[in-house]
Amino acid sequence: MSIFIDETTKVLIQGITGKEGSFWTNHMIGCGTNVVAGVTPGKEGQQVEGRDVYHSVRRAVDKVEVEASMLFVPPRFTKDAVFEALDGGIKKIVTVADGIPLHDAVQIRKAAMSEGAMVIGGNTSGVISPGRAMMGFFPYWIERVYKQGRIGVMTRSGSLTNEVTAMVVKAGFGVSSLIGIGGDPVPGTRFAEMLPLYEADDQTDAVVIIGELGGTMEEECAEMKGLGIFTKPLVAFLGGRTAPEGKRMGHAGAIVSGGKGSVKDKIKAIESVGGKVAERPRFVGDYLKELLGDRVR
Amino acid sequence: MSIFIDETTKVLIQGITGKEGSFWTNHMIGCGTNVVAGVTPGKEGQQVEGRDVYHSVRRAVDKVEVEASMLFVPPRFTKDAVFEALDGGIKKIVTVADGIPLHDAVQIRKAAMSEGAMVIGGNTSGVISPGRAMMGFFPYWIERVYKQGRIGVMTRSGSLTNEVTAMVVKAGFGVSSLIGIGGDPVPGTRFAEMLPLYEADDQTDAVVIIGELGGTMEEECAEMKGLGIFTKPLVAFLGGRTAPEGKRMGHAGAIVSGGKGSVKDKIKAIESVGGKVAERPRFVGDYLKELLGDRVR
Amino acid sequence: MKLFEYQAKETFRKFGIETPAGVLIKNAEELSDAMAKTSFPIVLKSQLLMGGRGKKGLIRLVSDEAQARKECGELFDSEYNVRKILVEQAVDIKTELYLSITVDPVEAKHMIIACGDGGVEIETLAVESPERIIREYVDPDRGLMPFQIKNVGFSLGLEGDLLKKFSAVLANLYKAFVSSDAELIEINPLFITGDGNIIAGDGKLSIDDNSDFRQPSYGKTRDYYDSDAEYEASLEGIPYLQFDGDISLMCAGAGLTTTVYDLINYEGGTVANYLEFGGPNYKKAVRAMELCLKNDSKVILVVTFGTIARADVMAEGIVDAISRLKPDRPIVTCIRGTNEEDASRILKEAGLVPLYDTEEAVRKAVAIAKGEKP
Amino acid sequence: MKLFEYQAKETFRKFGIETPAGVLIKNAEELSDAMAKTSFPIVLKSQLLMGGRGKKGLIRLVSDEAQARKECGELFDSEYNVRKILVEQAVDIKTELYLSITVDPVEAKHMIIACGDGGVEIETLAVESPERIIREYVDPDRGLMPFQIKNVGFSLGLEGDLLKKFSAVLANLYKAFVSSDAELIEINPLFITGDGNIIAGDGKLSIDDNSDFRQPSYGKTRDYYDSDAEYEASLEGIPYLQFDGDISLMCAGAGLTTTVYDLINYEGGTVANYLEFGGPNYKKAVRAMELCLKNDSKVILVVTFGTIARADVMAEGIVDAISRLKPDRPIVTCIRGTNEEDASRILKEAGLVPLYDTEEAVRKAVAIAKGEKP
Repeated sequence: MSIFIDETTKVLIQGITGKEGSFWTNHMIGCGTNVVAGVTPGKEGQQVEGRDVYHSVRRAVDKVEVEASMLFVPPRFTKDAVFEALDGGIKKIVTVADGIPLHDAVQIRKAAMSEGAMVIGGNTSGVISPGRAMMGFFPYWIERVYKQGRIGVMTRSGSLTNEVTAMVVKAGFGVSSLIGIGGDPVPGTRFAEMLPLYEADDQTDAVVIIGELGGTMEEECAEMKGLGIFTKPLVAFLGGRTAPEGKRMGHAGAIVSGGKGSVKDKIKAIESVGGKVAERPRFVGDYLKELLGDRVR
Repeated sequence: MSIFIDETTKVLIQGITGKEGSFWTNHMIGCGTNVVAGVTPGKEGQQVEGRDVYHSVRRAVDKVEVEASMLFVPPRFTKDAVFEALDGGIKKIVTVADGIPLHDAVQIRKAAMSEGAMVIGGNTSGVISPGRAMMGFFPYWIERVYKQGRIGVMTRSGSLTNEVTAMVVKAGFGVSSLIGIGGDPVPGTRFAEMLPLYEADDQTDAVVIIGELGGTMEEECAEMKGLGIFTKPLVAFLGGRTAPEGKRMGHAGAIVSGGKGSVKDKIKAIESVGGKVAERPRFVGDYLKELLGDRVR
Repeated sequence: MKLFEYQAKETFRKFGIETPAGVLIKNAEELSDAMAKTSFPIVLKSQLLMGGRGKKGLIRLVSDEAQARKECGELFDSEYNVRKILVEQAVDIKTELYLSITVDPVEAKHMIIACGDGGVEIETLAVESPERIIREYVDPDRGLMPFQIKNVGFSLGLEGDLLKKFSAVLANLYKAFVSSDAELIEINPLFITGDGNIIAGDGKLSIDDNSDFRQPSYGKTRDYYDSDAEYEASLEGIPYLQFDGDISLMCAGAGLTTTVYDLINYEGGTVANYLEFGGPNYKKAVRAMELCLKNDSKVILVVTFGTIARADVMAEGIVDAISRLKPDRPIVTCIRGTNEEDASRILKEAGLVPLYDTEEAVRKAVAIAKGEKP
Repeated sequence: MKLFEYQAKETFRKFGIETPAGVLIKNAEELSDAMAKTSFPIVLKSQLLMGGRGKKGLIRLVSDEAQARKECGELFDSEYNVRKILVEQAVDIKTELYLSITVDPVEAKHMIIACGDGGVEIETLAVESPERIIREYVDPDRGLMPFQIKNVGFSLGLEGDLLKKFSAVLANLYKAFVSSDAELIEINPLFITGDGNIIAGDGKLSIDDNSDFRQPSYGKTRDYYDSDAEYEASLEGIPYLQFDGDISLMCAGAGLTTTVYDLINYEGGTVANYLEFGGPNYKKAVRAMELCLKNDSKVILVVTFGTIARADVMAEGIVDAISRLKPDRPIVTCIRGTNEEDASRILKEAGLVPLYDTEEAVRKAVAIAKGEKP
């Protein structure tokens, strides 16, 4: 399978009867996702897109095998919904909620870590393996962005991802699996934690990181590469190179303080282990060509 | 090594400068225990029995290698002391405190489980491998009870342990390791969780359980034996065979309700997997002779 | 410590759980006032800690004043120790549920137990129809999460407004459980009324004794105990159970005392009282013997095998108690453990015959109880 | 949301942490009353959110009334946006500590940071003397345990009564951190006074914006913002930063807007304002353009590449804004994403020239800003 999800992965939708939930359930199925059931408390017995709706995750997993859960749940109820998914034994969870309280996010990541699960998000578009499956909301019909191929993409952004990925496609490549870890200060999963999956994935030849100023996630990736845990070519694009110190520019997590989290530090870390850092989105495509040569794209 | 502790195990004493702590530290050393340091907040720089005292577990483990911790800490501070030991990376903890709040005990066991540690107690005399080491307070000088040998003993009681073990010794055997899991309703470690250690211990030929009415710990042992996880001879003595239903006789955990936890059920469970249940303390020795024959004692 | 129904219900109300309108009365005279504050039909509920009050006729539904006065008098004069009656407005019951929270010692979690069959004895149901019991385990560090409340509610078949109200009850009951350091908190039955309300019909609350220091004191009053002796023992912190046999136990260690109890039964003897003065009580020999002497027992049997509770201290205590209380019945002693040689000497000096084998001591006590000379 | 020192200190006091006696004044006239309630020496502390107030001369120690009046006037008239001054009793300081709590996104724990060097900038110390920084990680489910408080206290070299007082401060600060949904709570410096008390000398408290719904509202007032435009944008929920260059950004998506900001700098242009109206704000084109038009910028650059924020809706918004606001400066558009073909048509119909490549759009905007004809 591809990273995180492919067309066989059995996906549950929490909040399936809501406006967003039902709209994107339709699109996820359209993209190839194996949606097996949905959950909305109080709506058991209904169907959405031909899938049965259950009152709770526990009642759903009692009836249907589930491997991953997609949450369309308001931010203030996200912690409860994630814990409910974990309680149901689900180990892959994507939450797109934008506005999860910080202290909730800490508890979500804590719970995921202690239960050996992976929570992607919040504040993300989700996860997509173009042409195969997606959990989240991507305009997968825009071929110049979401073309199937052999480049892994990890990102903290939404629109910028479209911008950069379009350049990857323009350079003649396609995307194997794109993981949006989200723009929150405490994402459920960090870049570096995805790298071993990309390393093991025989459908991925190289990985592009779309990062930004603030935090230490890009440095952690460099460390993984330095340790030899990740050995494939790595290209990063980092927004905020010229951002003034101390201003909150970009996502909530994107603030440079006391010299830590600056793009300069990140560039140094990535280049020191043989990774490439593109100054402009366009250069990402150029570096991939340089690193992969005429390998099958 | 023997079960849980032997003369090489590096033991820390939390609450070492207290009256009980210092008195039994002296005896633990007398019994052969390798006491390496002690902790009492505010007393760093002092010594007890020639061992350095530190302010905190973290400061102790920074200086000295520690494998196990012995707590002489009042019941209401026990939760904090156990969590401190766990935080210090210590995986074997014995607490003798009698009167640990029930809800604290639940959190203690929960923490031990999630951190892969073993907490013995509370409300116990502790753990002893006669002639080698002890953590707790046993009158190890009474040879007709604490004689070194090859019988493992697990118990929920104090005085009754002396009574039963004296019978084991009287029958010509000795004790390899005696574990007092304690008489509280939620002990940190349960009988069944010790059985794999006794199974692996080449110094133990058979195990004696000193149980009582209430709870399901004896049934869990029977299950372990039924599953073949524990294969050595098993003899149980259970107090409360004639206890009237609904009365709290024995330890706090010892109440029979709704037919569950009765000694009758326990006897049935143990005998169904080939274990023996002694009606009187004296019979424990008889059964051991029967089961072990002329094996080296 | 087990609390009375009226106390459990006070706790429920404090945590926002509705109970029937009611008035607690301490004697038949107070009934008038209670009736003024309620309207018929009313329920007279004897406040006793024992189970099965309904079957024993200790709860009465009455529909007029004359009947109320008659039945109230009967209850206060009954063979049971009825010291308080809760006079409650009867409720228009549509269905009844069972709901409780306790701890699970294996999983190390809080355990919610619920069932659609209210009013049943849950232990009986656990044996007969275990599939009808709903369990939800709560991580003590995280606390009860909303999805878990919904899990219980949906399993009970609740929906809509009723689910909302039930969720509030369970959330509040959980708060009460944790805040009270409860061993058990139980609403059985939990009424669903004709007009769609949820009301606690009966309540059990048992507080962990080890958490006394952080709980409001309920005070140990005679009300909580079946006998004067049990009440007096509790004031001393001495575990004590009253029976009506011949042999008074005065032993140390919960397990050993229970074992001695068994051995007496095996040997054909009968027990007058279970008394355990080990652990922190091992210097309370005088008080312990006083309690034993209040019984019509024929012999006092002392069995100990102590570690910290030193044998010599025990022996001194016994000798001291004898010299102070001058007991009118023989005493059999079997005192072992730390410093047991000194103990033997002390006992002998006081004219006692120290034994060293528990079974021998038990046989001796049984023989004396049956008339043999000491 | 970052709070002012006086608000942080209000929170401290609410949670039982002592602060110096003080009075908040809003103008120089209120100083008399403040002086009546304190005694010299006093400290005049300008209430500003920026760091380094001391170095900028915005905190003044004064020892008599004349000096106080003079310096207070100077502060209110300074080049900074001083709208409130906290007049505080000076404290007899023996030593100073640093103490803060924040979250660690990697460990997913709360992180206590402490240091024996109070008053320093912790970020600077982290780079220069990392070994002097004490860290204690707290499991968010379990909360701060007493042993962890002691760990911090002993690491700071505290003992006896001082350790006890510090323990109370840290326990209370942790409660405040959790209860406030804080991103950061900081006491720097934490004074140890000559008479052995522990007092919060300065305070920072930053509340997580996502937790607004469960926090008391502090109200968005002009005080919190450096410029009118930033204040107005905040009322709309539009991320906005004021600069003084030529190009107004009106982009969607935090990452993309930041990237456009970079690209303008690479191309030799300058930015008048950072403005991001993606996500839930993508229909606020009119308000966004109004904000841009308040600047002296020479061109407005619109770059989007949206998914849910549909390109056609964006384009319609821009066209609508132009027809309403009749902007006096050229607008460069590069609108892509869902329904981008419709967007192009809409823009063209309104007489705009839709671009599809971000770099091209940036170059165009920079050229216009430098005088090229649109």
